[in-house]
Amino acid sequence: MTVEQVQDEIIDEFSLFNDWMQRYEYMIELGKSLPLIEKKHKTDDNIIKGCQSKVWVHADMVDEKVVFTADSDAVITKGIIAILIRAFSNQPPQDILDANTDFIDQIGLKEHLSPTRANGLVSMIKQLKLYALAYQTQLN
Amino acid sequence: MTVEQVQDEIIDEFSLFNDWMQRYEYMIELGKSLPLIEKKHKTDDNIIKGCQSKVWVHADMVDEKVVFTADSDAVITKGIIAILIRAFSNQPPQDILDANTDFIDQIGLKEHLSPTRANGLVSMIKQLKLYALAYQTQLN
Amino acid sequence: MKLDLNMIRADFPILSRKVNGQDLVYLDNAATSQTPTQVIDVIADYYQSYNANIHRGVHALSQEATDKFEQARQSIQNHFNIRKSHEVIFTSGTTHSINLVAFGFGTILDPGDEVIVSALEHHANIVPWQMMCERSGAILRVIPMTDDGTLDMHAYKELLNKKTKLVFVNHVSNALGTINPIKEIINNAHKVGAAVLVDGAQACGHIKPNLKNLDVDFYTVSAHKLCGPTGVGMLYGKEKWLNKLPPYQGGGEMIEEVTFEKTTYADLPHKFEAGTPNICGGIAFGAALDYMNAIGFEAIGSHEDELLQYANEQLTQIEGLRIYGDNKQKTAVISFNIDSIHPYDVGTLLDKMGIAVRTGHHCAQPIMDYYKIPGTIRASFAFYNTKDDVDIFVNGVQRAVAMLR
Amino acid sequence: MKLDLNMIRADFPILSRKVNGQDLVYLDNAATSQTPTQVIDVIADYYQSYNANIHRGVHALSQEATDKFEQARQSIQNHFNIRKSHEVIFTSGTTHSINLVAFGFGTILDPGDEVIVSALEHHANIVPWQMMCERSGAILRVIPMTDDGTLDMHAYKELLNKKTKLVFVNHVSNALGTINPIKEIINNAHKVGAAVLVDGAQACGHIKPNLKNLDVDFYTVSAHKLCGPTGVGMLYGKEKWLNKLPPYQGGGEMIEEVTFEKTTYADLPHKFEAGTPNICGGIAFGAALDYMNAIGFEAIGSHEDELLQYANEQLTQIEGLRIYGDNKQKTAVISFNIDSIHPYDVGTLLDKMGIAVRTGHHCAQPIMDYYKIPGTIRASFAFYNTKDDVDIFVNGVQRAVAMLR
Ligand SMILES: Cc1ncc(COP(=O)(O)O)c(C=O)c1O
Ligand SMILES: Cc1ncc(COP(=O)(O)O)c(C=O)c1O
Repeated sequence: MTVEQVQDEIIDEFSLFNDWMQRYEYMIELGKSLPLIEKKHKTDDNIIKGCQSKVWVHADMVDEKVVFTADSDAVITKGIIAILIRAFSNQPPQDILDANTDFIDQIGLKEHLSPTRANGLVSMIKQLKLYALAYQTQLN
Repeated sequence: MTVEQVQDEIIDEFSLFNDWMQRYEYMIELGKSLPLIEKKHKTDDNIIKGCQSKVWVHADMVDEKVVFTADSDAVITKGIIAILIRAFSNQPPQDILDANTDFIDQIGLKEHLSPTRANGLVSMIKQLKLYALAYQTQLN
Repeated sequence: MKLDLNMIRADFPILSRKVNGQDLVYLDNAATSQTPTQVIDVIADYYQSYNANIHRGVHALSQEATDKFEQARQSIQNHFNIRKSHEVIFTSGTTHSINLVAFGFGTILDPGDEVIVSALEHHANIVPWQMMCERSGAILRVIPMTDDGTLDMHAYKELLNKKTKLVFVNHVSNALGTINPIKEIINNAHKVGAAVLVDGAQACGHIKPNLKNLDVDFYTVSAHKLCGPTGVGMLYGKEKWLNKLPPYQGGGEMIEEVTFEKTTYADLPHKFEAGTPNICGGIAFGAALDYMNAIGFEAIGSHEDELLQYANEQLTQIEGLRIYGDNKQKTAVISFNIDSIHPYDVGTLLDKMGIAVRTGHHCAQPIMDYYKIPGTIRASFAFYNTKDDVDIFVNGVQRAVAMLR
Repeated sequence: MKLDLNMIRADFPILSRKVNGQDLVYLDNAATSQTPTQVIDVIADYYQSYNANIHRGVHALSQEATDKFEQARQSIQNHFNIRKSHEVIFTSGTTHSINLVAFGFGTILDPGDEVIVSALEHHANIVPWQMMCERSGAILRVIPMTDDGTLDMHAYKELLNKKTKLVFVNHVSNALGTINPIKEIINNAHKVGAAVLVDGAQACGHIKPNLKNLDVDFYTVSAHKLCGPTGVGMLYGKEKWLNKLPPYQGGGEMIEEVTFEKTTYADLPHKFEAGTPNICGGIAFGAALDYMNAIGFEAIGSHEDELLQYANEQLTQIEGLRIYGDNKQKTAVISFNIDSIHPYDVGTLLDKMGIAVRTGHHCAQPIMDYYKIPGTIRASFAFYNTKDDVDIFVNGVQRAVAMLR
């Protein structure tokens, strides 16, 4: 599936819920299936700045696709990074770089899209794209 | 004449005018008859603080009465100090200390009575009373 | 005297707004208090009627603005029972006030001199002193805290000695709400000849301190913590100290005479008020004190105590909930965690329910380090909060916990 | 583009008030500008709708306030054509901005290093540097002025040498209105490797500077000089300089990690924004720039030039009147005296006629010393002033002179 197809899938799933509680509960649920970062990568260097809770992210390149793993000490943040990783992981770096992130708005997390938001969703997206950029540079 | 009688006299004189221009012109006129401070007393020590223009004041005791002399580099300030000195000079120190200064309001200079006023009318009154206090202490 | 909460709440337009579709329940008062119409009107009136630069202006607007600004200084003086109006220095807030004093002490302390901070401080009352110690070679000592969030007063007395020059401690801890025994702290410090700075940022919206009776050397306040505007505060300093400290900032108003060879400084308070002050802010600061005094700090205190007790009772029913700093002497602040749930998760869900609390380290990392936690959820109440607010809040915490467990 | 003065004046409620029974004619704009309803409304709306402490707050109000505050930072960035938003530091005003930079340079200069000030400066751009030189042992050199109120650029170039580390000069002189050739000053300083701080307090209400093109190292502004509120301003600094300078104040927000042993500082701009900023003030600062840009700085400039020329023509008819700094490159400021009449006398009489001007040394004593006068009468115009204002003013001066001669 392309990034866009995964995003559409996520939008479909969230469209089943009609209040924020259900959406958040589902997001928390998704956090539980997050591909967890290996312990040795869970270092201070891999913490994403600007989040009130801690978020660790790691990226590998497997068959010219970027594979992300992550973790967080807060479950909502874990849900958010899980959604982002589901949309971006296992994709060619260039596709990740090109991807837009409007789906965040469409699944009802618009309020998290402010660059000043303490949960750092915008910082997470930036970090994932930075990894993709690094691997893309490697490919060229 | 007592302090109060002089003040009443000043109020009477000012009551002849019905606009501020005439009052200010008269005040400037009064400044011209100010008993001038002797040159040797016109020192930085005798400058009253808090005025935008310079005001020098000196006091002597003659026959148990305080005699003030003064000067200023601005003519309106000179008028103001002239009025104050006319009310206070040649009076026993205790009478100066006891005097109230409501007449300032009554001659239409109320706006000058604010303690923050840059012309320092309030500082001038304070300084004249300080001289009176010093001489009163000497008498006791 | 019971507060008429309907009347009071009507003074605060923001309290009737919606957040995320819910009625706002504002429990982040320790971060900043809300502003009543009476104060907002004073601000608008300033700009509509007599905005002007103050001092030295001979024209009427400048005079009006100066008079109002100086009247505000007097309101502050009266409120805090300060001896002389020129002991009230307008600053841009507590942080500025503390930095001003810290800078000054940096120039008069000798290497090896000791200064004492408490473990319960906001970063604003830690970092400026660390910077000062680096500059001067003075040594920073720390009064330890105990498990119930109070200071170890025995240890404090042990720390005091002839080398101690200054003690700085907050009146009320922003992270926990603990009211420190400042009278005792001051008396003990004075016995060894040390001065005391009390950071009143967190106290000033709840307690009316009598600075003359306290005999404190410095006291700092932020107007935005007591229904006033942002960007203004005060430093109280005893005249003898303010005369001793060098000026902090250079500029207009704080000088008597400037030549390129030599500059002489103006008298208090101007020596410490360089540049155009927050004129409107200062006037509104005075108006905020007037507003709060009209309600009365005694009534405010007992209402807030009631809210605190009620919230405590309700919250402690929740399984696994731990309140930090659960001691007797505190303002209406509850700092807590539930099991291993991250405070951020709870804060986020409460926000979705329209309830504003703060989560995190509350700019008091040493307290978090003491309890070995990344942060807490902090609900902080003001006199305009109600028992209904408490009910909605406790219910919200329960719903959040149910989702997060 | 001609300004629609009727429409513009309707935005400023204060302009229709009476002073001493007369219609106010406000010609003290160099001291502080007036505030339009559009900005007053933004201030009131802040307190009515989303007042909250910013950064780190997870609740909606805090988020809204943070977004608006950061949007204001971007408005400022765009207005001044600044490369990066974190090069915009919110301060409490120009005085604070300059002191921040002076403090920092005090820690990095060596004894014998030279810094250059101009003879045309406001005390805010003199005294902090004198204090800095005392601390660091750096030497203060002065660019002399000439009779027409401009800088002696030849002498300036002579002063520059390898030891010169910093030049500080205002964009526009508040006492005379002279617009300094800052581009030339900057280019020459850069040739010897010196940095340049330009004090834009007096320029910012009249000129829209392009900081990227100027390649200036620091630029300072006060919001109250450009239709914004009191108590807020900005410091622009090139990233490389802001990274090099140490933090000025310690407190919340400016740290990354605090323990009693060691504190690490946060990234720009937070490193220099300790404590709760003037949140409402920052937002209103942005709104003031938006307001002025909607009118347009070109239109503002040409209207003010017209007023200046008109006032000049009228005033010079008065016998014995001398204008100080009567040169070609100036904003709409006229600083003058008449014979040996004391400026205070003229100011007081004009005030009785409802005309607000400033008298005195205008916090620029070195300029007064140069001309050997105690002060001047200064009329300073803004875009909302009219030719009628000029007529009333000139007529007022004539009446005052008649009374005082
Ligand atoms: C040229 C100049 N510099 C600095 C200042 C100081 O600005 P503020 O008082 O807003 O800090 C002023 C204000 O009068 C000024 O005109
Ligand atoms: C105890 C304490 N000290 C200092 C401060 C800093 O105050 P401000 O940010 O207003 O300068 C605060 C505010 O959070 C506080 O609660």
